[in-house]
Amino acid sequence: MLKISDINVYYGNIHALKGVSLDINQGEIVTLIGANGAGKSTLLKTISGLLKPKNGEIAFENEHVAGKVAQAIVKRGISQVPEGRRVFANMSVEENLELGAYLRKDKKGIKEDFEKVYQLFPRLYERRKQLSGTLSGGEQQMLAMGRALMARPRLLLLDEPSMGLAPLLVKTIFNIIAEINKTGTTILLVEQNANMALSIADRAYVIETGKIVAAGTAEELSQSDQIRAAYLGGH
Amino acid sequence: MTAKTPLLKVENAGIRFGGLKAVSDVNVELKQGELVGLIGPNGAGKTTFFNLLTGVYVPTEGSISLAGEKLNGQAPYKINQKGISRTFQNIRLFGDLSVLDNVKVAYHSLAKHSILSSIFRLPSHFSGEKEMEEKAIEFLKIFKLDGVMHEMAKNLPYGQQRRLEIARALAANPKLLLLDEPAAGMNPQETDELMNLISLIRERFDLTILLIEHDMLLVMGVCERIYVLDHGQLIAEGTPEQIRNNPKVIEAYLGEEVS
Amino acid sequence: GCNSSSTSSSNGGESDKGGTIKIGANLELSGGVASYGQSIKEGIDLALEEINKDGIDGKKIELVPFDNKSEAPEAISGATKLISQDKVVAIIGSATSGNTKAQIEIAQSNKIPLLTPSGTAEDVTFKDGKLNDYVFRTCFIDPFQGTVAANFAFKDLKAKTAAIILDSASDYSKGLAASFKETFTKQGGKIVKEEAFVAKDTDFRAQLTNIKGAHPDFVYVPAYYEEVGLIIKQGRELGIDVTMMGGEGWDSPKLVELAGKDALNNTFITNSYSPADNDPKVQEFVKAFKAKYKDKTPDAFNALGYDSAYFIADAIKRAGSSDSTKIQKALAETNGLELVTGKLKLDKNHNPIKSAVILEFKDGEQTFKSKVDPE
Amino acid sequence: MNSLKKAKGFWSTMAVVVIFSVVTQFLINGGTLNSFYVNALFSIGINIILAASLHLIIGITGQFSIGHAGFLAVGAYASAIVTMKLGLPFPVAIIAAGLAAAIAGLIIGIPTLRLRGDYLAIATLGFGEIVRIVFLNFDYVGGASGMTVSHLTTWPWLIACVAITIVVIVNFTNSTHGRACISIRENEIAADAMGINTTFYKVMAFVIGAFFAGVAGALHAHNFYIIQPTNFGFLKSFDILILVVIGGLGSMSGSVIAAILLTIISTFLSNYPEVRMVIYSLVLIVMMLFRPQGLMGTKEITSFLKIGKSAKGGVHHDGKNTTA
Amino acid sequence: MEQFIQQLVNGISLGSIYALIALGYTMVYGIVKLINFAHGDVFMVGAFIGFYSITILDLGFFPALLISMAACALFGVLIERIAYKPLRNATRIAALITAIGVSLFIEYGTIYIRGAQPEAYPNGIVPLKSLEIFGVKISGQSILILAVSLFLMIVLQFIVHKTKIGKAMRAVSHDMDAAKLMGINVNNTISATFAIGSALAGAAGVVFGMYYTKIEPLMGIIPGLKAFVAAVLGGIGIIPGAMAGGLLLGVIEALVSATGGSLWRDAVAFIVLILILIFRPAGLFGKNVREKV
Ligand SMILES: Nc1ncnc2c1ncn2[C@@H]1O[C@H](COP(=O)(O)OP(=O)(O)OP(=O)(O)O)[C@@H](O)[C@H]1O
Ligand SMILES: Nc1ncnc2c1ncn2[C@@H]1O[C@H](COP(=O)(O)OP(=O)(O)OP(=O)(O)O)[C@@H](O)[C@H]1O
Ligand SMILES: [Mg+2]
Ligand SMILES: [Mg+2]
Repeated sequence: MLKISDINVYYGNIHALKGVSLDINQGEIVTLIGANGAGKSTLLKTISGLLKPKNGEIAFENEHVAGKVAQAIVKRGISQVPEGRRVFANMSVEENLELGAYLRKDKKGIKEDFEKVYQLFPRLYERRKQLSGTLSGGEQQMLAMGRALMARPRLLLLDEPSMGLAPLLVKTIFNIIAEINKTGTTILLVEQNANMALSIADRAYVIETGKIVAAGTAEELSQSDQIRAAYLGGH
Repeated sequence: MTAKTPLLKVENAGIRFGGLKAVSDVNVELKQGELVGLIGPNGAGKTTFFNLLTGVYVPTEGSISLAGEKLNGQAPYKINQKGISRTFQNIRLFGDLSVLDNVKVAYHSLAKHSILSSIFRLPSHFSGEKEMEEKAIEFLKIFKLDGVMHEMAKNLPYGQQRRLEIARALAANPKLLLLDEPAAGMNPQETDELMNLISLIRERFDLTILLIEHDMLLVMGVCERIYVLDHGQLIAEGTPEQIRNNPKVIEAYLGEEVS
Repeated sequence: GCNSSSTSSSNGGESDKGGTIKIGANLELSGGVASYGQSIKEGIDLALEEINKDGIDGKKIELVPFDNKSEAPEAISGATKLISQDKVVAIIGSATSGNTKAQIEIAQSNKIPLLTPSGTAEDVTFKDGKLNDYVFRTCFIDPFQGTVAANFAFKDLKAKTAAIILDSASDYSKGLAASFKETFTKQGGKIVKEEAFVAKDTDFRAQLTNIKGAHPDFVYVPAYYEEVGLIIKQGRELGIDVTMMGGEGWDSPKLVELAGKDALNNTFITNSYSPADNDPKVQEFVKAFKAKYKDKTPDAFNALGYDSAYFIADAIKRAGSSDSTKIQKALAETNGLELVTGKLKLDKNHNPIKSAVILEFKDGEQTFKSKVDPE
Repeated sequence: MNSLKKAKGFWSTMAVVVIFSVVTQFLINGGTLNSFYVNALFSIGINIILAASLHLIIGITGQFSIGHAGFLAVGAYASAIVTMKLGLPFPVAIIAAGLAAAIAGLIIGIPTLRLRGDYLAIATLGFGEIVRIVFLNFDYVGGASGMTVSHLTTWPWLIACVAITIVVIVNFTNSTHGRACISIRENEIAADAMGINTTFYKVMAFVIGAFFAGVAGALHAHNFYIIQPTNFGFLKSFDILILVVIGGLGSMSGSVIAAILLTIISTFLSNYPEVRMVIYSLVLIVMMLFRPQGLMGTKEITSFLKIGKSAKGGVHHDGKNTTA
Repeated sequence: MEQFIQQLVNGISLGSIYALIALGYTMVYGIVKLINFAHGDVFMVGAFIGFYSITILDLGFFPALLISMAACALFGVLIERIAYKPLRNATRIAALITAIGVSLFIEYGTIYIRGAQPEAYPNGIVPLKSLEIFGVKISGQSILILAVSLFLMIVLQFIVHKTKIGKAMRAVSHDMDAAKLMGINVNNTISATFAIGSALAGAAGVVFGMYYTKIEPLMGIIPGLKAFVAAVLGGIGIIPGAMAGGLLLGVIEALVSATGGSLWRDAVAFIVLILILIFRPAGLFGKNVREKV
């Protein structure tokens, strides 16, 4: 579904992604793990069109999207839940969700999706008139996911959805991710919390200082000693 | 201080934001040298509680005292000078200052040279600055940051920024150190290192530490006691063992099983 | 814009070489009162074009313009530049008394004549009992016009009470108002209201409402046309129907457009020049000006700029030299020079003695009312 | 960093300044420099003081102040009163000007305790306008027509004031007190939490900055023969602000270089009065488009010459404190 | 009493003009976070375009108003694309300096092209009678201006809060990257903001010309500054705030002038501004949200 081949991304002089290649198949959950500053967010931003790769190819459903502007990419069915939630703090929950469906014209479909999102996150329904800036961290994360779902994406990019969340909420969020996946949405999940991520993913990639250093099924990787030592902690 | 008076005593403290009681009726006591955890769901009021302790917000009810001295209504910088120092949940370094200068800023209130002595470059300026520099480098060494001391803080990788925040907080020579999610955004490996560091500085500086964290491995691993906040109120207090098995905490925060 | 044909030069050669004589123009070409400076420059450019047709004893006058941005510090650096860099033999400028005063010390110490076309404050040429011998002006000084207006209001219009609205940022306006007030009260009239505004204001309704409340027989408005136009328009709208009067600052075709013909009825001005004047000298000027500037009718600043250039040219001619001290002497001795703004003679304080005319606006046209000679 | 080395650098800089000023004085006396250039030189000096003093407030402390002309005005009028009305000597006038402006700085420092960003900007702008209007209505100093002032600003006075301003501000900046100010700019909440008395340092920055703007006012008044309220409007404040930003926010040498460069450009453009302002505005726009961080960015000239230590400069790119 | 009411009426008329300019100001300001100092100059350009439409093209008031609004919208977009867009990631203070540069450029560009002399709007383009109630004169024009500003305020408030483009504007204003991820075209949204804001400035220019007659190249400076003050007074980015701020400023000025303090007028206005800000640091309508720590 998504095929990334040999992309290089720079921030000025900083070479953030060095020849990264990666594939995602329809219906999968793929996770990308790596330390701080490895380039995970950079990769997601590049897929979404917020950053332009210097070279290399990104193909989404066999169409070239590398270097296209974000809105064109969103339109093709890729949505991102950005790192740190980035909800529109000065707008209500409802308005945030409306903006998620910004490019869509089908009023009926939008209405359906509103209901779907509220079903997935009943909390959001309770708070639909509240300014999103005043939500708690977990609620904001739910909103960010709901907002991305409003675009009816076929590929959902999640950037550290568990960051800063209470253990209970982390579990909830991961359950929801699995649920979203079941409804047919393909997922690329970036996580620090590698244990959790590997537990729900089909396949995984490991990224280190801008390079993919390992890839395989989730199971394979969680068994690898090297990976365990570096990312899964000594416990 | 006598063994009787706790270092920090918070009685019935609370604050409202409009209609919202973000923190209410909280009682906390920390003894000299303790390492205590503060946990609770998102939005429970943990950070807000830190803000009350450090004077960022003025409590609308209750009282806070450090070593017997009341702190309510004092300006944040005064509270810092009296001995409470903190880190922030969302990192707040002085981005365009060097790592070394970040630490020196925190050491500022301990410096003795006046503005005039600096303007006229009197001897006290040079000796004062020299002392600051030596002290600051000492702190950075503990945190293994001396190698990057001339880098601008904003250019550090995330993990080092977190450590620098702690180093900076320590440079203000606090009696009580407040850490707000120091392990956020760290992978398990880095979290391990952080745990060791926290234990180390407690020993070395004879500190009392209050720590907010969502990483249960860390909290349960280092804390002697834990307070649990939910909806602005304390719902539990006890040893890690007690907390782990407290049904209220499990329901509100932990979920069924914890590793 | 500024259809200046002359260009500046900074090579600082001697003025005599190549048969040109350099004079500077230190004017407000940008900034707050740019419109005055630009009008003056248009007048100067036209005059120099005419003068340079034959030249002065074969020499042409070259104008070196300088933009003082309507600021005194800039005016000073302008005067310094014109004198030390461009080596001009005399300076025309500036439009306002303040910017002119800023240059006095430089002009005096360098012995370069400084001629302001429109700086009317008394102490420009004569201050603290001392004559600034290198400083001259082409325009009236303030007191004379105010006196003429007061006499006219009290004696001819039989006004017993008067109100004044003045521009407190302008020496010119304050000077006129002061002399009007003095004469009017001396005659037995009463000033029932004094209001002030600051140049560039656009809304005068608050002050005018106060004036209306005082029910004066007569309103004196010693200010420049840009504000006067609005004052008259807004005053009439608020129902102030009595006679209004002002000085040559009113004189611009723009005034009629701003105030509107109807509102302008029952208003008078004292002036030394009027484009409607049948004097052939004036008509010739108006014709030439219109030809050069796309049919624009010249206003008082245009005329004063034009006259200032002739004033200096005449002095250079009589001095028979481009030596600044000689030009200064010739300027001081000017007597009976025929200019657009009247016959020019200087008194001992370097102030022009010109007769004033009183004009009345009728349906937007200036009509001659009477002529007053200075005592 | 050893202090001896620093002191050496300091004295050698001073020596350069003294030699430069003596040579220039000879050139002036000898008439090699005609008075037009001398005038430009004086303007440059005054602008350097203004830029340096505003640099302390905006560049270092991060307080977005756009009423600097107000302090300039206070200094100009105070000094003019001292020399012209009271007949006291010029040095007294310079000090009086600085003190009067510093008091004004103290007053305007007070709203800064509550206002941030744009709200502070508009309050300082308002303050500048209030000062101007007060002088406009104050007949003792000539009201709108202003005050005539004798020419007392001489080259030695000017160069001495410029040198003192730079030394004091640089010394202040490169000390724990300067770092305290920078920490306020970088993150006020964190600075407060780290024990910095933010109120004190914000007001202090205003007071010191205003003091030197006042000194510049004294030099200005006694250089230009006349002072009028119209010379101190908000556009003048913008002119000073432009120097600081074009130089590079947070860079002292940038402010100085910008003051020199822009004054020269402006002087040069006076040869082309018709297009002067059009070109000047284009220069501004183009400079900002191509170097939005200013000429020097956040660096100091010393970091190129490797004299002192690295720059103290820099302003947050999300611009929380120095918001425009 | 009669005089007092007359002064109040004077103040409200003056204030509606400030409000009209402030509306566009505050909108651009609220969304792009840029103090667009050139706004006052777009207002001036609008006044001139209206003037030439009326005198040269011989159009009536309303066609002239529309032409001016359209032209200014285009002009505003052009300014944004050329001068501000490249600075989107720079400090806001850099953008402010550019805005000052643009402002000077428009002012002196206009002077270079047509000179500094003023122009007078023809009288009676809008034949409105003035009312007289108990001796208080209310000109028809001032009622028209007040009505126009109120109407535009409501329209603007509706656009920003209820329409899709308005929501996109607010999203862009809060977080540009997140807005891009929603599929919002940030460039077009910002252009739309400038177009609407500048069209309002253009409208204000024509209305100003009609009401005050005199227009000149530097006419935008003071009203621009006053409108900025009004916008801040009401709370940056808050549309009804700009309206209230403008009216308040106008009334203060009129009352100060009426009590004989016309020379202190601006000083009093600024003192009131500073006092209000001290007690309400985010303006009259602004919520003083403290940064969450
Ligand atoms: N805007 C930027 N300018 C310059 N460098 C950047 C920028 N954003 C990221 N980088 C650098 O690019 C590299 C990759 O960063 P990225 O944010 O992709 O890491 P990450 O894997 O998402 O880390 P984290 O776990 O902290 O989110 C890092 O070295 C980072 O410092
Ligand atoms: N300045 C403020 N104004 C209004 N509400 C606030 C403010 N600060 C905090 N709150 C509210 O108080 C509650 C507690 O917030 P707080 O940040 O203390 O939570 P927390 O326990 O630290 O959560 P997390 O674990 O997500 O950091 C939240 O509902 C928050 O929205
Ligand atoms: Mg990341
Ligand atoms: Mg928190």
